[in-house]
This record gives sequence, C-alpha cells and structure tokens, in this order.
Amino acid sequence: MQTTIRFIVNRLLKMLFTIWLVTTIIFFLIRLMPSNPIDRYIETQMVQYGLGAEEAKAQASFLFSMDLDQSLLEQYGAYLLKVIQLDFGNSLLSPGVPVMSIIAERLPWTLFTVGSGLLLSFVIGISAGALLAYRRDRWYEPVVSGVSSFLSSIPDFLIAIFLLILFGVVTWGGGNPILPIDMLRGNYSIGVTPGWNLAFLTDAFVHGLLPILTYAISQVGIWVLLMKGSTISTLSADYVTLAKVRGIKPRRILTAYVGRNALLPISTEFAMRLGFIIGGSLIIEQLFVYQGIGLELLKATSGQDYPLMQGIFLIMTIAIVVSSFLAEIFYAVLDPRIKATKGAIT
Amino acid sequence: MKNLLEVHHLSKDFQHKRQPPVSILQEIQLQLGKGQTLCVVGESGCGKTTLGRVLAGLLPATTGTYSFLGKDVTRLSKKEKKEFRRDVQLIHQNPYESLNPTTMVFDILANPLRKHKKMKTIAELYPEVTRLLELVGLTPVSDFVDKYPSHLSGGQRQRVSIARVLAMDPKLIVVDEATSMIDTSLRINLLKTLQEIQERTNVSYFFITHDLALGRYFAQNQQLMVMYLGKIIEKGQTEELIGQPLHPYTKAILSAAAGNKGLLDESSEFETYVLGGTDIPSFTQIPQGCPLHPRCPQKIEGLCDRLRPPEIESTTGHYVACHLYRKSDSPL
Amino acid sequence: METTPLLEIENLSISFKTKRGYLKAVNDASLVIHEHESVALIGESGCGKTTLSTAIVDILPLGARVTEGEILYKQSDGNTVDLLTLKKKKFRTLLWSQIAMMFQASQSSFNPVKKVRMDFIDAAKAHHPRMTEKEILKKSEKLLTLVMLDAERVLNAYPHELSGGMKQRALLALALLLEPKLVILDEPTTALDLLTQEKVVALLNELKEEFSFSYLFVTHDLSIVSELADRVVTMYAGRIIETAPVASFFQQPKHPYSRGLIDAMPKLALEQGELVSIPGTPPDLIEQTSGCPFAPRCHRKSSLCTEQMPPMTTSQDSQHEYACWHPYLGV
Amino acid sequence: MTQPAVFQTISQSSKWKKTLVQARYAIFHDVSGFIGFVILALICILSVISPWVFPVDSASNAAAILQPPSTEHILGTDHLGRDIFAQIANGGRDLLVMALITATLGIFLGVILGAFSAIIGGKVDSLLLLLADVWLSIPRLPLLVVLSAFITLNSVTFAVLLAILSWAGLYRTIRAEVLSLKERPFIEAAFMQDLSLSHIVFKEIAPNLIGFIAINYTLLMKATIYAQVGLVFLGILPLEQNWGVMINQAWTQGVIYNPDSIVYILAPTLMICLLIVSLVWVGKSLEDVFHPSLRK
Repeated sequence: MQTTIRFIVNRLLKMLFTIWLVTTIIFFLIRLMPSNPIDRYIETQMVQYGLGAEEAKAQASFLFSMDLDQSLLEQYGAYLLKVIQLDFGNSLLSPGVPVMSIIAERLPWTLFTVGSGLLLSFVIGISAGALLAYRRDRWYEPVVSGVSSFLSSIPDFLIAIFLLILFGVVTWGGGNPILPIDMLRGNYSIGVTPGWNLAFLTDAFVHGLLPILTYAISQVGIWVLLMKGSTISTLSADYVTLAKVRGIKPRRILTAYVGRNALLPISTEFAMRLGFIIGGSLIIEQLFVYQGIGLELLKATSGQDYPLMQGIFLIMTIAIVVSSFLAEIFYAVLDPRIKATKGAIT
Repeated sequence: MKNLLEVHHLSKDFQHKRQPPVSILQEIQLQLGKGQTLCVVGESGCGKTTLGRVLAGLLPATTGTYSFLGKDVTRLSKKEKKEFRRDVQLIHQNPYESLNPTTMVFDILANPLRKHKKMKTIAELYPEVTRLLELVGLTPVSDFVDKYPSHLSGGQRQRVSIARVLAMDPKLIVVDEATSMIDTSLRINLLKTLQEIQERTNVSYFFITHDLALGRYFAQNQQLMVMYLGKIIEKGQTEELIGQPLHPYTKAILSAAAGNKGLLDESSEFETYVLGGTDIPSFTQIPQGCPLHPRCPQKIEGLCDRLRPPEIESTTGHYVACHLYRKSDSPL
Repeated sequence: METTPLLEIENLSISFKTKRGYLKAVNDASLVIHEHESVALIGESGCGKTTLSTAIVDILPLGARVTEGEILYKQSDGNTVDLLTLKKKKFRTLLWSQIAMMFQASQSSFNPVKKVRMDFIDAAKAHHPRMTEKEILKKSEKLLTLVMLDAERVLNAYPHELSGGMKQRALLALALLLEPKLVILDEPTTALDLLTQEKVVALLNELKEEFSFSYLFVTHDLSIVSELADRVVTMYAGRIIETAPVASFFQQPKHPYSRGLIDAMPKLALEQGELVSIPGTPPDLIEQTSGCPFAPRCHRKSSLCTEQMPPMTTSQDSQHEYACWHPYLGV
Repeated sequence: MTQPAVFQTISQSSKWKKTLVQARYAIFHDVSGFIGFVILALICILSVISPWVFPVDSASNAAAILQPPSTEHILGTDHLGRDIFAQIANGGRDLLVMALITATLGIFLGVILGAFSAIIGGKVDSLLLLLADVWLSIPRLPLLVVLSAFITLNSVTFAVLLAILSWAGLYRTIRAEVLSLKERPFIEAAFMQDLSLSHIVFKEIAPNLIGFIAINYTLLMKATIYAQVGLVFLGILPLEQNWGVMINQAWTQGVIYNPDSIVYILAPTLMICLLIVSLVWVGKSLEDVFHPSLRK
C-alpha cells in the first residue's frame, strides 16, 4: 500500500514538474528572449503610433495580462499563479475574449475527432493483431503485417491527402465526388444548432468523418503490430499453454489468459498516444479546415497571438502529461505485479 | 607455506533504497593455498555467488579483512591493484552470456594478450592463441579461431571462457557454477580440463556449486565448505566432511543427495537425516541465533534460538558452527 | 507383472521447420506407459524428450508437425483413442481430467494477473461446469494441504507472491484436482533446491501410492530418476535408444550412451570410481545420417554403426530394449 | 611456425570480404528489406542525376497550365505550367540531405548522452533521465510551430533544432540498451581482464549497438522528413525545391480540388510515402543484419 502511494506521489510530482518547466520556458520565450513579443509590441507602438513609453507599456501590460512595472521575478510569480488558475489572459486577435474560452470551445472538437479515431483504430487494430498472432501460418499474415507496417510508417497528413482526393475530389466516373468536401469544412453545418439532438450529432459526425478516418488509418497499423507482438509473446507463455492442457475452452483462454495479459502493456500506449495525437492534429485540421485546437494554434501563430499560442501549447502539454500519468496509474491498477516490491537479492 | 588468500570475519551487506541493510555474508573465515582448491556448496540464495564475487574483487566487503598474497586487498597501491585484478579471475555460470557475441574467438583471446603481453601482430598472437585453445581442448584450433560465439555449443563456449581467463596467467580462478548449464555427458570433461590446468599452472580454484556430488568430485583431497544463509556452517577436508558430516544441515543435504541417487550410488551409506520446514527463510528474516534452528531437529532450546554458534574445530582442520559440538570448557 | 498399457506411442516422428531445413526432433519413437507405472524419459538438452512429451497433450510449438505415428490412449471407459486424430473438442475433455501436465518452469504456469484460485476454478469448471465454486475450493484446499501448503493463503495470493517451491507444489495440487490417470512432469525438480527437491520427490511417490496414477517424467537429471521411476527410457538425438527397468538400467545399462551418462555422474560415495565423459557433442538433427546417431561419439562403433541404424532389440532376460549393434551384454 | 590457412581468415583483406558478404546479405535477405533498398537507391540516384538530366524549368508557362499527363510532360504541369516530373525528380534531394544531417547529429547526441548516462550512472543519470522524461512530454510539432513565431527558421537551423529536439527519445532508448549491455557478463569479463575503458566502450559495447543505431538512424530520418514536410506544408519553413513544397503549392493554389490535376498532388505524396517506407524497411533489415546472434 505504501509503495502504491509513493508511486502515485512520485508520478504526480513529475507531472507537476513537467508542467512547471513548460510554463517557465514559455515565460522565458515571451518575456526574456531578445526581441521578445512584448518588447517588440512596445517598440512598434512607440515607433509607428507615436505613443509614449509609459503608455505603450501600459497597453502591452493590458494586452499580455502582465504587469510590466513589476520586477521580472514578480511578473514570473504572477504568471505562474495565473497559469495555475488556467487563466492565460485575453486573445490578441479577438480582443476581450479570454484565451481559455477559445480553448474550451475548440478543444472538445479535437478531442472528439482524435478520440473517436484512436478508439476506432484501437478496436480494429487489436482485434486484427490478436487474430494475426493466432493465425501466424496463414497466407494473409504477412500481407496484413506488411500493410500495417506500411500504414504505421507513412505520415498521417499524407493519409489525409489521399482521403481528401479519394472522397472529395475524384468523381469516380459520376458527376460528383463521394463527399461534398467544401460543405464539410468546419465542425458542423451552418444552420444546425449545437445540442444533444440527432440532427446535430449526425452532422457533427459527417463533418468529423475524414479527420476521424485519418487518425484511425494512421494509427491502426501500430495497434496491429503491437498487439500481434504482445499476443505472440503471451501465447508462448507457460500459463497459456497450461490453460490449453487443462482443457479450458479456447474462448475462455482468449479472454481470461491471453487477452488481458496481451492488452496490458498496450493499454498504456493507448493513453500516451491520445496525448500525442492531439499535438499532431495541427496539419490534419488545417487540411480539412476543421475548427479544432490545432487549427487554432496555427491561426494564433500566423496572427502572432501570443497569449493564445501559449495557452494552447500548454494545454497540449498538459494533455500529454495527464494522459501518460493516467496510463501509468491504470497499468499499476491492472497489473498486480507492479505493486510488488523488488527487494530480493541473491 | 604462505596462503594465497586469507579471509577473516568478512561480512557483506546490501542495502536497498530506504530499507534496512541485508546481511548476505556473515563472519566468513577462509584460507586457500597456492595450487589448491576450495569448494563451496550451498543451495541457491545462500550467498555463495556473492562470496565468489567478493573474492574476485567485483564487490567490496562491508567489514572484515581479505588479503591476497599477504596484502590487504582494500589497501593496495594502484600498481598492486592492477596486479590483483589480473591475478584473480572469474568464470561465469552462463556461457551464453559471458562471451561477446560480436567478437570472434580469436579476438576474445587476443584482446587480453594485446593488452597484457604487449603482443601486436597476428604472427605473435597466433601461437599464443593456439596454445590457449589447445590447453582447454578446443582442437583442431583452426576450427575455432574464426568462429563467433553463437556458432559454438555451450561446452565449447565455456572452454573459450576458460582459455580467456588463462590468458591472464591468473593465480586464483573463481569458478561460479561453470558446469551447471552444460550437459551431463560433457560436464566431467570440462572439470578434468580444469584439473589438468591446475596441475600445469599451479592455479588455485574457488569452486562454487550447488551439487554436493560435483563438489565432492572436483575437490578430491582438497577443502570443502558448506554455506547456509550467508554463513559457513562447516568446512574441512573433502573426504572427512563427506564421511563424517557434523552439522545438521550438512547431514541433511548429504542425506538428500544420497537418497536421491539411490541406485546410482549403491556403495554409499548415509544416515537419513531430515530437516523440518521446506523453504529457506529470506535474507531479510534471518532467524536469531543459529540460522538453522527453526528447521533443526536437534536444536537446544534456549541456546540455538538465542546465541549464534561459534566456529568450533572438532578435529584438526574440520570446523563446524554448531552448538552441538561446543566443548564443555568453552565459554558461551 | 500384470499390467495394462495406458498410453502407447507408436513410431512417432516430429519435424520442425527451420530456416536451414527440416529438423527431426523426434524420430520413430515408440514408448509404452502402463497403468500405475512411473516412466522416466531421460536425455540431454535437444534430444527431443520435451517435444515428445508436449506432443501427447497437443501443445507442440509453432512450426512443429507430427509427420508419422500414433499416440494411443486407453480411456477410463476402456476405449482406446488415437490422441493425434481425436477431434479437438473430444480431446479437450480428456485433458487434465485424464492427462495432466506440469512444466519445468512452473514459475510462470499461473496466470500472473489473477489470483491462484482462478486457475483452480477454471480447470474444474472446464470439465465439470456444474461444480460450484465452493466445492472446487474445498477440494483445492484439501489438495493444497496435502502438498504441505497453507491452502487459504495460496488460493488468495497472486502467483508472484509465492516462492518457486510453493508454486511447484501448488501446481502439483492443481494437476491432481481432477484425479487424472496420467501426469506428465517436465523437469519437475530442476528449478528447486536440493532439500526442496527431496521433499517434492517424496511427495510425488506418496501421491502416486494414494491416487494410483501413472507418471511420465522428463528429465536430464539422473539423480532423481532412481527415486521416482519404475522404468527408464533413454533418448538420444530424437530416437529412443534404450528402455529398461530402473534397477537394471543403473546396474547394467546396455547402450553405450546410457552407460556413458551413468559413468559421467559424480558420486558421493567415498571410493570414487573413475568418471568418464562422453567425447564429442550431440549431432545436428537437420543433417540426418543413415547410421546410429551416437556412432560418432561411441568407442564401440564399427563400420556397421555408421551405415545402418540398429533396430530395437529385446535382451535375453526380456528386461531391456535397446537400439545398438554392440551393446554391453555381460553382467 | 607455419602460418595456417586460418591465418588468412583473420587478415584484413578477408574482413573486407566479410563486410561485402554482410552487405549482400543485408540487401537480399528479406523481401521488404530488398524493396526498401531498391526504392531508396532509385530515389538517391534520381536525386543525384536529375539536376543535369531533368532540370527544373522555373519559368512559368501560361499556355500550359495544369495539363494532364502527356508524352511531353509525363506527369503533366502545375498551376504555373511547369513540368511536374522534373519537380518530382529534383524534390527528394533536399529532404534526404536534411534528414541525413539531422539524423547524424541526433544519433550522435543520443549515443553520446545515452552511453554517458548509462556508464556514469548515479545522480547525473537520474537527472538526465528525469529531463528526458519531461522533454518527451512536450509535443514536438506544436513546439516547432510555436518556436517559428519567435525564431526565423531556415533549413540548417531547422535541422539542428530538430536534432536537438529529438535527443530525449534517442537518449532513453540508447541508455536502456547500454545499461542492459553493461550488465551482461561479457562486459564484466572485459573488466576482469583489465581492458581499458575505451576498449570496453568501443570494442565490446559499440559493436553490439550497431544494429540498434541503424534502426534508430532510419527512424530519425523518417521523423525528420515528417516534420520537414509537415512544416513546409503549413508554410512555416521557407519554401525550397522539395516534395513538401509541391504539396503546399497544390494546397494553397486550390489545385487539390481540381479532379483533372490529381497527379500534381498525388505524385509528391506518393514519393514521400515511398521514401519513408523504404527507410523504415531498410532500417529493419539492417537491424537484422547487425543482430549479434545472427552473425555470419
């Protein structure tokens, strides 16, 4: 029990340390870099609009939600305090709108597409992987493995381009492409009101279809290969062989003996990936013009909306850190061996 | 004759993070002369491998003294340290792990020669490598020099390990279960090779094994000692120890080994001696007093469970750590 | 001796597909296990003994295939079936309830993420679906106590919480759960300490008396053979080369290889005989030769040996069977 | 002393022969590896010869915009009327060179840090490990995007930056590998023989790492190409002549939605896929070849 608590506390501290470090790096970038955005802003205001130094500074303070009259250390302290409250100030591009509310609006869409895509690929991938492990002597084993290795290698945005062409551009002999691609931009069609009704949900699904498919296809290969490897090593474990010798039915062996043990190491990978794909959503969302957090980051970057940029970047980091934290805890809960102390010396 | 190595009151503790130290070796006393063999027998987890590693200089002792050729190993000058390093060698248990898979047999043997005998060219090295391989019975030599370890069988690999050790001209070789992974039909040959090498080079062996019969074979007319839970509980001349075992634990393992062999070992008549309990306690819970007392059928209440038995010399050169053999006049 | 055969392996051959070609791990092996008999299958690493034993319970590794032969098993209802051609479903009902097996590395024989009790329950439920958990656990407790374990503790522990010796004994209890007719033990004592070994051997003998089943145990360790076996079967390079009752196996081995093995065992006795190793190394099983596989290492070989595989011959006292042109026939 | 035949097998010339045998084995021993080698070789050859054989005509030709494939233009023309095939033939060079630079730098960094950390151990090791863990939790692509707002990237700074950014993953894998190697008895045996530290590192440990480094090298090249093409597509990296730029152009010009000029976008996309997959397969094949237990 004590080791479990120590384990959790340990991971928690590491998580906080990571978030703190990233925050600090961002503060450094925004505030201390030579030609950092705040100094640049003040300069621009003074040179272009002829504002006085104090006035420009006051404006910058307001815009970046930082009190520039304070010492750097105080600014840093105040900044950290705000970050803890998830207050990243206001967006520069849409003045007066808090960064957090933009994130709150965009993040669910990314989570929705990335999450569904990942889930879809996971379900298909582990089923196929387990099947391949069982049917290692069939002709399709090398074929499926090869395709999986191919899919897991190529960049996800290239898959997105293929899908775009396949569904949205090529007419396949008919008059129109399969999907009306320009109607599918954005998260949902104009005129549909968001809410828990069928019309909206269907619409949201259709709009998210291509991103979801992209995530699913680009991840599925990895799951197949991971699950295949994991299952093969589990299948050769003594306890599985012994289960067979005990005359236990194949289905029971698959679920109680092979399944759980093979899935264990992979389940952590699932949580980790969730965090990382959110980071990788930038290009996909740009390609499909999907209004998620990735697209917002790109907009913020090109528009030099620093508060928004740092907010989104921090949220993405937190997503990764939290999901890998959860993954480790999850693993520890599922695998009784983790809790055992390793103290034996021979 | 001066002993090659002398060990007095040597103890070794291991400490795991935030846990109390665990004593793996306690009050070890031993001597070994030049060209002699000392065999240590014990069940897995009795500390015999740790003892071997301490003697080989791979682990420092926690307390006690260890002197090699009359010099305290902990207080060697830099040059002496280098000499000690070369004089004491170790043969690992697992021949599949102890040879670098990316190095040819030739280079495995040539590397130490290049370093220590300043041989450079192949013309210089080749005769020496040939000599070493012939010494360990890997003939014809040309079949082996250009092989990678993965092409050799377990027995052949173990021979290469021995040859590599011999390239250092050691004075002491710690042999850690070197034959336990070798097939029965090949095992004796390997041991014979080791014995022949001893006759030729006057090297000493510290031979570690869990197999009493094997130890008894290898240490004929030499010294044998038995370990239990980090302590030497009995030691003496091999035939004497096997013929007249004193410690209840020695009696028990002899009885078990002989009983198991039955038909194989007809002429042997060993007293049947059974200990209570089944499992060795872990090092974190070593019983107070004599470590064997919870399992010992002859334990003396109030003595064995409180006082650690001292080392008693029952007959000349035959030592036992057991209260049963306490001389009446010796203090408690 | 009036005995009925329980398991008869006839002319069994098993091949492995490897990159270099087919490896004949078991070559034309025939073997009988009678009821209430304990048979030791001995040989060194790579001789095919484990492959042979796993073929009986149909758990050959991927790439291995039975190319020839049959494994006849006499069911408790008196009918004899060939295990190799038996339907999978039917075969499953025989497993564990009639043929149980214990592996060499019992360290990982229990499902690591489940408590030990689940392995007992699963085994029982697979064959007696109507048995309640309570009944199963009660029986398990009895058996665990029999093998000198704290039943309560073991059933509620995860496998990693038990020591090697404890797992070995728990597995033994698991093997006995359905009162099988035949128990196959693959290196039952290899991973154990000497004293634990002695206890397990004694236990195995007691259990055999009590439950009257047959053992087939596979080992490279001759020292426990004399304690456990009624009959010894020696394998070399995939072939069975000698079969003999245990006493005469040790006293008058006929095959030079069997003799070599016995001579190479260090003894405890004070008058040490000269120990001799068998020269050379076991052959490569991919390059099959027509002669006796042991010939290259044998000091009694003649030109006949390298040309022709000796047939299985029965000795005059009909105790030994051996495959050798030049056996030790003197007393 | 007569010099036996075996003497020859250890001599230098035969070592070369062995290397040759090994190289042949590397290329031919498995199907996907072989395909990978062929594709990679073709792309390399194309990259080297195309400036002379298929020069890019940068002048626009308003008369031949977005033409479908024809005998004159095998893959058609782009929105400025330039030949697509010439662009494809020349578009891999930059990507490959950059990937090579980044992977070399990155591997160097990873091996040095990982090996150092594993061999030194103690506090330094724990600290580096913690840093690597933290570093790995920072999303790479968003970080690059954010950094681009502060630093103007060009190909060289980008290559260096990417190499530095990838230190953590490599560090971790190489550290783990060296740690497990360090525990192997043959390293202890080398220590017992009093061989020098440099001998142990370069002659005992390093040869066992080659296969591992090979696969990581190709994986790092793959990651570089991904990041490079991705950032070019997003318009964050300055445009030069490569396949990523072609995709970016097709995208920004809206050509992507023109069903008649699918080749324009498909060709560079396919080329990138081929390059990356060939890298992965070559890496796997090399890993097998250098695997110690499979030595010929």
